[in-house]
Amino acid sequence: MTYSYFPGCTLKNKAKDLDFYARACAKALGFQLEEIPEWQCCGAVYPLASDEIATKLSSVRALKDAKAKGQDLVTVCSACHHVIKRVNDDMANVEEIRTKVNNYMSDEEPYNGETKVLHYLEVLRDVVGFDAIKEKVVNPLKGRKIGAYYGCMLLRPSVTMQFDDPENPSIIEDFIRAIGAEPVVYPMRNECCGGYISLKDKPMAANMVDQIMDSAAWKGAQELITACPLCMYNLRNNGTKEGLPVTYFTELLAEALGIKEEVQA
Amino acid sequence: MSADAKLAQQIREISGVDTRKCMKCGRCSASCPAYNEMDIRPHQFVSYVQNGNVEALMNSKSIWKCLSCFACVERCPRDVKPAKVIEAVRLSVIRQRGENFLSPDEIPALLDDETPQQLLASAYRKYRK
Amino acid sequence: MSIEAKNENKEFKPLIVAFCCNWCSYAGADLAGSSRLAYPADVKIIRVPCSCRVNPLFILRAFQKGADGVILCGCHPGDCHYSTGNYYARRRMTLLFSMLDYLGVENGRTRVEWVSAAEGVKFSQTMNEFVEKIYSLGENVRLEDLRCKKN
Amino acid sequence: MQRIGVFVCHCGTNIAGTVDVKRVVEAVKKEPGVVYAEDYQYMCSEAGQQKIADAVKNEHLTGIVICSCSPRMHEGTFRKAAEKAGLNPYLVEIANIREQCSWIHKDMEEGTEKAVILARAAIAKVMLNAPLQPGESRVVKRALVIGGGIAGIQTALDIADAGYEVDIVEKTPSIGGRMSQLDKTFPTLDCSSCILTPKMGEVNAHEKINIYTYSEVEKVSGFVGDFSVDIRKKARYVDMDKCTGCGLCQEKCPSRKTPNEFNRGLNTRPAIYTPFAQAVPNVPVIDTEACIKFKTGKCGVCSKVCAAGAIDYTQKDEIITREYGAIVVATGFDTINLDKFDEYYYNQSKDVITALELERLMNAAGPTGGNVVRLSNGEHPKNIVFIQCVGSRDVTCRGKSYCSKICCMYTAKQAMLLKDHYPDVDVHVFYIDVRTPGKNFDEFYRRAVEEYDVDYIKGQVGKVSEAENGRLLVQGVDLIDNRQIKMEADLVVLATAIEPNKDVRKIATMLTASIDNNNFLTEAHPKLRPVESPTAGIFLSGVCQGPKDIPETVAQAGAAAIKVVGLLAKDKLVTNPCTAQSNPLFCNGCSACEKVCPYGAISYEEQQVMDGGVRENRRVAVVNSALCQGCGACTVACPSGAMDLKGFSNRQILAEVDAICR
Repeated sequence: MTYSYFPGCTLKNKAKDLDFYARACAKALGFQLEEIPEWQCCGAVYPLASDEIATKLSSVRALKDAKAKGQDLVTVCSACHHVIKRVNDDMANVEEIRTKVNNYMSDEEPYNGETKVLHYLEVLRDVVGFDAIKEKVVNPLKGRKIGAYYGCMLLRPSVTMQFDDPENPSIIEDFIRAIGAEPVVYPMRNECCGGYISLKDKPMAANMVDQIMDSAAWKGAQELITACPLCMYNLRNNGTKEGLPVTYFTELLAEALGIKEEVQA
Repeated sequence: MSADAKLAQQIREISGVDTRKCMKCGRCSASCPAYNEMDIRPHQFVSYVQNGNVEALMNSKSIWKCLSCFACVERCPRDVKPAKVIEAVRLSVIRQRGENFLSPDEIPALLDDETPQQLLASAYRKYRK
Repeated sequence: MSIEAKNENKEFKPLIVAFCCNWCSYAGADLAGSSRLAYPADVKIIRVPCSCRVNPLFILRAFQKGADGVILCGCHPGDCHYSTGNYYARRRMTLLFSMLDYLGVENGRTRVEWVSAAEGVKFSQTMNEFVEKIYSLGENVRLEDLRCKKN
Repeated sequence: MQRIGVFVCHCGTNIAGTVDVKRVVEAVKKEPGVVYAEDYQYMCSEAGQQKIADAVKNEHLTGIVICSCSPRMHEGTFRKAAEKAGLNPYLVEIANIREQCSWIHKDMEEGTEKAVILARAAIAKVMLNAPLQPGESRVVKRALVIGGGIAGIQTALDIADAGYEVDIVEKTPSIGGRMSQLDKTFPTLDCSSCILTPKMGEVNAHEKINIYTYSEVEKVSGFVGDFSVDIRKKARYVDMDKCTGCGLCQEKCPSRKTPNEFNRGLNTRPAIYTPFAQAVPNVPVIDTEACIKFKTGKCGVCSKVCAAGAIDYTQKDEIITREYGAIVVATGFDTINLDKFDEYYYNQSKDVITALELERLMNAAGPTGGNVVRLSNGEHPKNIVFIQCVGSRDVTCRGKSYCSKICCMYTAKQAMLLKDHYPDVDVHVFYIDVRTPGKNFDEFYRRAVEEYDVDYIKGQVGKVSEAENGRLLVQGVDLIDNRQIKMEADLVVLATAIEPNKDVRKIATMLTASIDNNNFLTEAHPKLRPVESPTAGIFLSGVCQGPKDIPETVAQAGAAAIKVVGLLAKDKLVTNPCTAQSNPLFCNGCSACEKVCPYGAISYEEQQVMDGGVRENRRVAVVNSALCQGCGACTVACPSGAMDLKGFSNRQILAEVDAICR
């Protein structure tokens, strides 16, 4: 199976490892990620206002490219996933946006939200299957107590994201089990970490990070994993105290599949 | 139509939110992780717009505190989407008053080695036009 | 509907016949009325006991006599007062409409819609949509009964 | 030669406001066949009807058209008026110029023009109307009540006390319903069992009432006055006649792990069980899914200990077919599933419970003997939080758009009882509005606040999670004080939305009774016929029609009963004469009509037909007018045009089409 792949700006830069591991693991698990040529930054936040069109175009271009190839579009970064999935939903269901975007792009074939947008984790769950992953794990992460940090963008709004139960998700916990570790469920795992205010309002972000870290530590987590480069940055850097270590889920997957060193090399 | 009413109408249009649907239950404010940082609270945004008092919202620091985490949208039993109202006010402030919350000059000081591109991209989207 | 279409048909007053089953849709139309949910006066309703009472001939006759659109409303699938009438109606109309399309009466001029007695809003919405559609299609070609053709 | 009279009603200004009635009168006078036309303020009034009668007599009318409100409103009235004046009631047609004209149009010109067209269509139709004679059908003097909760019990008792036989069909092993699960009732705080069990006993002992518990309605055919119903009596595996109700089998049964439905799964029950101690009938059933004997073939303990020899593993489901004149639906409600509301932590914590579960915890016969404890650790809760409107007034796909109506009152009741039993507890109630219309209801709620110090917080809860000390952490908002609250609690009680019993859709379909988008059964008229379904012979009792509390349910149950009695008291019913009929001359005996008839009203017989002077024996369709309900499916299926529907004939409808398209 080959997917169109939208890495996003951060994965080309500060979150290179999220990207490398994702690609390597895909290969190891038997699916291909074909990077969309000349993709443009998704904008990092979904344009909520109903009159914003220009800010949706980069997502639509990527979606159209995938449609032309007849591929599903896969993302790893939570923010990219959130933006592209919601724009795709607009193109499928919001007449006004669809018309304006298509008029603006004035291509011959209008885009009506045909492309299926998948997060890498959804591919693992729904296509590869966590049981199949378990079988391919050569280096199970036995004894490691890992807390899943979902954040907001993968889950909400659930009507559009359709990712998991927004209040009691389980996909990353199932993933943690598949790689041989023990998931730790803690109350703050789906609360916002305050990532994007961390540029201008460090104290507020710090407060939120501390709450998440405390909650996970109290439940016995020894480390956290995330899919979001912004959450990663915020959780790692902006707490007031020494928090739990945070890694990308793809890194642990590579480790369990026994390909981490290879990728690093 | 008075200037206030016009402004409120504009917020309704930009946000696509029908503020009349709100039944004032407060589940948005009960869910908001930024509640204590805000001077005007999520449920008040909806009712201020309904009452045509957008001026106060535009001067509120809450618009820079909302995290767009969609907890309010997720749990609203009336499908009102308060986050969209807040976003619309924020956009109005930026578009009309040109009041950018972030100036390029201050950016270098805000960066550190780890700052992801995503953070800058989103800050530009949220704080400037 | 495009702006051009609107101008073109400035004087066009469509004639629309709506067949409504007595139990659900006619009651839905009554509810639309008692809720004051407006729809254009171009729609004229004929009451039938059940959507399955509507003989394709009635619809052909309407088009023959100059109707620009015909809509058939019945109870929702599973809710028919007579258990299964609306299923028959659905099947018959599917065949009829494809035949009409072949004859040059576009698919947009015919419609089957399920409207319950509680769906005044839906009734009015449906009628508004349908009338708008007919406006966009413009005046209909008149079906002629060749048997009656002189010369 | 037809002589048609047209009567145009002003309906005050309801019609006359947007329809120029005088112009309608003038326009219809020009229609062929119309010999008389007039308008009047209120055509349905005594005086209006008199005008119709006078015109019928003076003008020798052969048909009349009333331009007025919907025929669903006053067709009956005008038919009666015509009949009084000596005109066959089926020579009346209504042009609906109110609901389908004046009320939806604002422009006088447009409204008038449309009213004239609608009148023309009705005139064209009435020209072809034929006098019809309604037939008669029998009334079976027995009623069926579906559901054995308080609604069904009260309806059955009232019908039986009037002297008619009643059968109750109840799905579970005992009658009693939701009310038997409640501890106390508002606003008087009398014990629910104490007032319900005597009624259950009364039903059981009543010579006119027959109870089928552990039974379900499987099939319904027929029509008002003459229904035939198949009832599936599920195998109990216990002989009802032999069992003495001693309870020893339940005590000794080794399979004890099944969640106890009656206690909302808060504890477990044996495989052979009665739902509760006061069950009626006091005869257990064997749950074959849990029974070791049924699963492995080995065990048989219940059989061994039963001194009466009542256990019978070979019992089979039994189908009973009974006839009824009337059917009452009293299927009640359940609380909604909370899987989509995980922010309240219900599925994650034992200490988050629904209000109905709290009823069981408060009840002396409940799983904790009436001790309200935290189910996670058995400890006595100190801080209790109630959350209102969980899933009610929720227009998203998660919840129900309506108000569940009973929650505000039972929450006040539970809060007060908790404070009464445990004076040391703190009780907080997060609410949107407190809705207490009802006699002594608001006073009751105020008592909770003013006498019992229950803390009512205007606001909602966003999230319930676990606190570090193992208690619950409730994050909510106080909208009056404008502050977000983070409060630790030991017990959280959810006022979960109620919804109609899951089976009601299936039952409504069998009965061809209409149902709304929320699965509540629809009444024939929301104000004036609240206990009747639009389908004749089907009546509604209790929450199946809409949320209501016990007093309302009992009142409606009585109202449904009197409607049933009114029907059963009749010796004969007048049938709808608008039935199908086949012209034997055109019928080719193809059976197309028979196949589409949902009532089995069409059969075939050999008939002698005179066709073009030739006498032939042919197989032709015959309609049984007592069974035909007049849907008309057969008329369209008929390829030769032999089948037609009286009152809605092909010619009549075509005439309407022509009149509209003129």
